[in-house]
Amino acid sequence: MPSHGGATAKVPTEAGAPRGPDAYRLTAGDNEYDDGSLLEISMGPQHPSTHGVFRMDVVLDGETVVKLKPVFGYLHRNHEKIAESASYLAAMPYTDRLDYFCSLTNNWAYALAVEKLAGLQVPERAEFLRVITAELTRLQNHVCLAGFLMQDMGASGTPLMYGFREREKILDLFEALTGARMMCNYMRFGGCRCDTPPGWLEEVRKVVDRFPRFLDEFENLLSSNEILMARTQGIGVLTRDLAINAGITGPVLRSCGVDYDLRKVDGYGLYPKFQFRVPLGDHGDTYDRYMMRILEMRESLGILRQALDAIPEGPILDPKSKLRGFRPKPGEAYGRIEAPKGELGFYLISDGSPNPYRYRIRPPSLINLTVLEDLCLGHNVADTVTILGSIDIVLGEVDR
Amino acid sequence: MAATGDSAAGHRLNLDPNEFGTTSESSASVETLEQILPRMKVAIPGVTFEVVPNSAPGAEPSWLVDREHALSAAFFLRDDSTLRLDYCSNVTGVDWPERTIKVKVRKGEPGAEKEVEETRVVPGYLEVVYHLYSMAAKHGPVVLRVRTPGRGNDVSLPSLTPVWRSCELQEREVYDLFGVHFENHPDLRRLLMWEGFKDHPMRKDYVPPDDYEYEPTPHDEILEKAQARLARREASS
Amino acid sequence: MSPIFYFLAMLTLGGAVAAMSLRNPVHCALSLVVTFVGLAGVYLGLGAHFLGLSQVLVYVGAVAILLVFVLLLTRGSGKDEFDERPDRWWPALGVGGGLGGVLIAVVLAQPGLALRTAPPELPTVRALGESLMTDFVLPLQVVGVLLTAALIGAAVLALSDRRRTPQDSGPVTSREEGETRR
Amino acid sequence: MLGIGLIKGLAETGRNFVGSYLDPDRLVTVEYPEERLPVKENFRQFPFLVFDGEKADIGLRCVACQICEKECPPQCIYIEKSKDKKPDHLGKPQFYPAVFDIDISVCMSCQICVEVCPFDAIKMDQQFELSTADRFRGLLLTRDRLAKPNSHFQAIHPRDAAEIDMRRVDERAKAEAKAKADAEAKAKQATAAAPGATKAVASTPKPAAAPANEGAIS
Amino acid sequence: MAATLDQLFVQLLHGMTAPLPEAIRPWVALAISLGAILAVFGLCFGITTVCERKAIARMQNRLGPNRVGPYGFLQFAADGIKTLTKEDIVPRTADQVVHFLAPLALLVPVVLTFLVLPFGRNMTAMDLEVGLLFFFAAGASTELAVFMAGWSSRNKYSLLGAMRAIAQMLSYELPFILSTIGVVMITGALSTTKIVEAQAAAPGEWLARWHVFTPWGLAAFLLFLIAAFAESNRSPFDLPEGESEIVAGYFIEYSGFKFALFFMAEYLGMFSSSGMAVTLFLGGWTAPFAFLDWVPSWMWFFGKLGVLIALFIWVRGTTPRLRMDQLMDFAWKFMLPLALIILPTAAIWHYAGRGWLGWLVTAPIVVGAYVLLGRSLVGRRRIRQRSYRYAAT
Repeated sequence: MPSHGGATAKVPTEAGAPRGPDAYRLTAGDNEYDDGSLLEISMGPQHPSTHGVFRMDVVLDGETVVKLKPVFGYLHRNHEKIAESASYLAAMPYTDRLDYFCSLTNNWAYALAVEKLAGLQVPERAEFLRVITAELTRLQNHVCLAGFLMQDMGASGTPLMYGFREREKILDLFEALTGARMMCNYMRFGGCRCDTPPGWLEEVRKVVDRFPRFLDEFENLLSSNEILMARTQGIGVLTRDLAINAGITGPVLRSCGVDYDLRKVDGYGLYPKFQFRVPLGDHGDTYDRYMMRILEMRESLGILRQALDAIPEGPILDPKSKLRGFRPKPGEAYGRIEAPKGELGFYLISDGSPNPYRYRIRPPSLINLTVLEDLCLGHNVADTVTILGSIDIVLGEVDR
Repeated sequence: MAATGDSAAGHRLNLDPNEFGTTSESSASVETLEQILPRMKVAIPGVTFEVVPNSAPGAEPSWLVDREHALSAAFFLRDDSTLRLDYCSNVTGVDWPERTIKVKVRKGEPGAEKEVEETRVVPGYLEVVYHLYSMAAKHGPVVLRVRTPGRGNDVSLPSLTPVWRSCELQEREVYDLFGVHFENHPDLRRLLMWEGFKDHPMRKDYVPPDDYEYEPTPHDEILEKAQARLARREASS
Repeated sequence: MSPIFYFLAMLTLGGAVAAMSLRNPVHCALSLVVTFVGLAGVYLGLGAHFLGLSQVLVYVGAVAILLVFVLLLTRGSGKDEFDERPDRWWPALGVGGGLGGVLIAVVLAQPGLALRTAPPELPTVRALGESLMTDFVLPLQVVGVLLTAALIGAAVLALSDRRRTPQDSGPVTSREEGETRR
Repeated sequence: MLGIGLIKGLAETGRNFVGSYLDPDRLVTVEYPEERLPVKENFRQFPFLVFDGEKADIGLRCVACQICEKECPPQCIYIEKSKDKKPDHLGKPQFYPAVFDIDISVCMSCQICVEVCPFDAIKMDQQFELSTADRFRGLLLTRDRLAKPNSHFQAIHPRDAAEIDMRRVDERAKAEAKAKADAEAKAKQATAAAPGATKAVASTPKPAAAPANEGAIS
Repeated sequence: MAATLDQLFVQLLHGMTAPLPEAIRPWVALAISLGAILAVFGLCFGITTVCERKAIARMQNRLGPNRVGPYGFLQFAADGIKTLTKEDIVPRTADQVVHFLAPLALLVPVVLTFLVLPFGRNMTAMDLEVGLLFFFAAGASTELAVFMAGWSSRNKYSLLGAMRAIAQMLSYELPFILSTIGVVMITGALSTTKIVEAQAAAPGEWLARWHVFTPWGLAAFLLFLIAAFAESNRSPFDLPEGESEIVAGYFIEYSGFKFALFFMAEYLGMFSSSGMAVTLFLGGWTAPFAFLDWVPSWMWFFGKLGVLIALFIWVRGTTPRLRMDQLMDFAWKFMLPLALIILPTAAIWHYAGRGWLGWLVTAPIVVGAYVLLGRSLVGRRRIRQRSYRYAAT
């Protein structure tokens, strides 16, 4: 326990406790438990279910995990440095590539931070378009997550393909609106890049109307499946205190019963105007994390319906914003949104030049991985894979 | 199945035109530093707190705390019953290299002062910024800054991982990319760069090496550098 | 005495010799399997189908696997080879040779061994079963009880060993894990 | 419980199996080389340079201002300015790109070059079948390969193109009107200065930009 | 005509071996049968892989392979050529000899199991008195091959896979065998031919006496089928090769044709277990209804086999995978007790007769055992559906 002065410095709570040095020993060879019965395997960076080039150094006793160390950086490209040497606008397409499933929410978080920095106002129609695209993004992200989770459980791709089938329709919408399916690069500081093509909103409505049918199908297939329940219930339980202390955000946080959804808390964009509920779990296990996503999708559909009913005509870009020669005044801003994976924040420091002086991304995927080892210890190799899948990481964002 | 009904279908958006167009910022406000400081002075004797202003329109000021008392201040902020900043959202480093600024100073005899431009050297330092929120009270952010004395050898700061586990990976990242040494961090290893990497790439004076794997493209200075390097290597061997 | 018999005999003996002489214990176990298979082949060649197939089912399907399991579970990883020749091979040779001698003597003492050219009429499986269930029902039950007791004993031993790594009682935090293992 | 969930799952996959033959909504696969979806109007692939008229080297709208080169996030554009100048559609003498290369192995199709271009000279193409065996030169689009006529732009982005063409016609009309006014003013001056030379001034040729402009609305 | 077609292959074999001397005739017949089995089931293997890919694709709303040959049905030929021409990579640290022998040691016993399957009337390659035992003996020896593959590769994943495979196959061997004992008790024979003949419709009856039409038989059939899923490492019991966890399990270090052999052995194992399930419970080559007797017997066998294979594929397209400890629990705490309960139930059926009395006595026993065992298995883990709350806004 590190020493810290001061009278009020209490003994840290259970969750916040610094873990003993043993918890940070690296390999089987390093520790005193190694009597030859432990097996150290390196899962990744080439492994089918690490969701990219992620590596876990796992020490096993039989098949029980006794130590697990995540290893990062295989996809590191120093996005922050690249953005600091380019103009504010030029960083926007790079944000697409952070969490490449959710480029539109990434755009939004960055745009929000810059708008805070430069004091830009977003026109109403643009705000509606942002809500619509963000909720569509949430749908397709959660759908894929559920599919990948089942894939990690060995479901030979069927749920994944159903998820991808629906995602395909949403990506078609993105393509019609933004010109690209995944790397949308749609939002601009103070609005959006272009208005909707004719008939686009009707297409969105069609997809939204069809979606519940798909969700019912998906739940028929899986949510009451005995194997799924046996594989996920009671597995990887995250306690409430640990989740808060470790900065876990998004559905993973809410699965342990913490009511913290930035759409409600910060009320950014137009979210205070919409009626939706925040589902909460009570167990914090893999099943709850999975169900959070399913329930959130239903709420997202509600938001989409309300937004489609109420979207007004109007401009889509703040007239004060400019594409060329954008130089915010010196200052700093931290903008954060509820991305599908958790709190995505952008912290910008401007020194008055066309390039950001400091450009920092708060990646939900990386920080949610803080508790990976805590969740996995004592479980099986097979559970490690599902726990990782239920945390929902994208390596583009973890390694940046 | 639980909650399969589509609840939001019935709701319709309140279409009051006056309500639109106002972006609501985080509503719950945190106490100002003036309100907190007396309590804190009692709790942590000798702590110095300073407000760093922020001229951006959002105007979130940040609090600079001295590094000796940073850990106790962090515990105070987390455990104080009104603040309850139980959630550390973001940890980041900022590199402020040594810079010369020109200041206008009045000089000369009193009465016959002249405005003279002087160059002054501001010593460089590394800064770590913590964005704190409260999940319990749903307020925030409180921006906490800690600075190192310099950028050279004295780059250690207390780790706040004992207070917030969320700092664990982020402080590792700051260590990796900025070279801030966090004392008492349980696992201070490089996060993104590989072990054995020498420099800290996010520092402003970082010079990228010319021998990393390149994609040979036309009109590429990296290619030229790499080719020059190859030529040198061939010449020497 | 057909060529098949000689082939099977070679296989059996070769496997046995390999099992004794190879240096890698897993190789030895696998050679032993060859012996089992050869022996089963001899039984089948004699027309004792039930015995031969039981030999395969029990020895190849279960006993050999057990051997292999034991080899892998009891030895530390990475040490696959026997490092030195065993010192006490003399007494081993003595005991083995003695046992072999007794067996050979018993076989040779059978009257009219050389006269048997055709195999005798073997009992059918039905006959085997009937005699097991009527004449030998008590020995059968005794053996059954013995094996069950052994099985339960093994399970009890294994359970007491496994108590330190709980499976379903939720996750263990790293700290607890460290303490229990320290 | 007790297997009912599994049976429900089996029924669901069974329904999808049958449904994939009956319901076109379920089978979303497009058998690409034989079957093609209509390309969406907003779809973007790699940039191209728009030229007016028939000939690329005359009608290229690009004036080599190099804004796109500076703004390009992955720095995949390389421009060399020309030494001489050519008149643009308004008749103003402008530079033109002597070299204009886009390395599409680096380009990430972000469309920022299009947005920052003040001359509507660079637009996003929808040609996506660009595979080549030559990894380096095959993926380097030079000026000649990049230049495409305005009719192509009109074909792939009709709404955008119509708007831009309208604007350009207006601009040109204004410029012509201005030139005419200038010319008239000049003529007046000239007549005022030398009344005998009126005829010669009246037959002054139109601004030199005119021939380059014929293809603007085709 | 029907009779000729029924005995077509038997006559063909007879015609081929008739000119040969008496001494070697059975051996040659056996060799020819083996060749025919290899050819037929090799082709079945190829077609099944294509059909499986296409069926699962359709379940997933995709098209599946459709480029090679008509509707993609020659895909297996392309795959075969690909695996044959691929480089065979053996890890440097692998145990070369064992690594080489493992795929052979796996394939040979699997092929041997086909020898005792009755594909049609008089169409058993080796009509042993102890045919069932032969089947299990040959099946049991595949475990060792799996171990050889996993151990000799010197890969931690393959070792984990091999240990999983052995534990799984040993555990499921018990219900696999026990579920057949009831059939043996009722028919009083270990010979597969006799078991099939016992299930034919008696003269005057319209419905065949398939064992699956009895309460104990249905339960035993399901147990046998589940154990067959586990024995052939098919989803949801594909843990030994669970690609999302241990990459490919015991054959992770195999490439090229050796990999294809493993693949083939898995499918052949699936065929032979399905064939045995058909033989034991679905009446082998007999027709379900007496009036359908004119259909050639081997068509019935292969038709039933096809149905079971389709079931295998369907299940694979649907279920996620179990975990190791759950797999073990399921084998030892559910399947084994149920199989043991089915045994006396079969005896009761034998004495209570085929009428309503038998149904009345045995059906409740089977259903009750199923419900009780299932509840205890699920209840102890506290697995249930949950309801969720929403944050107060």
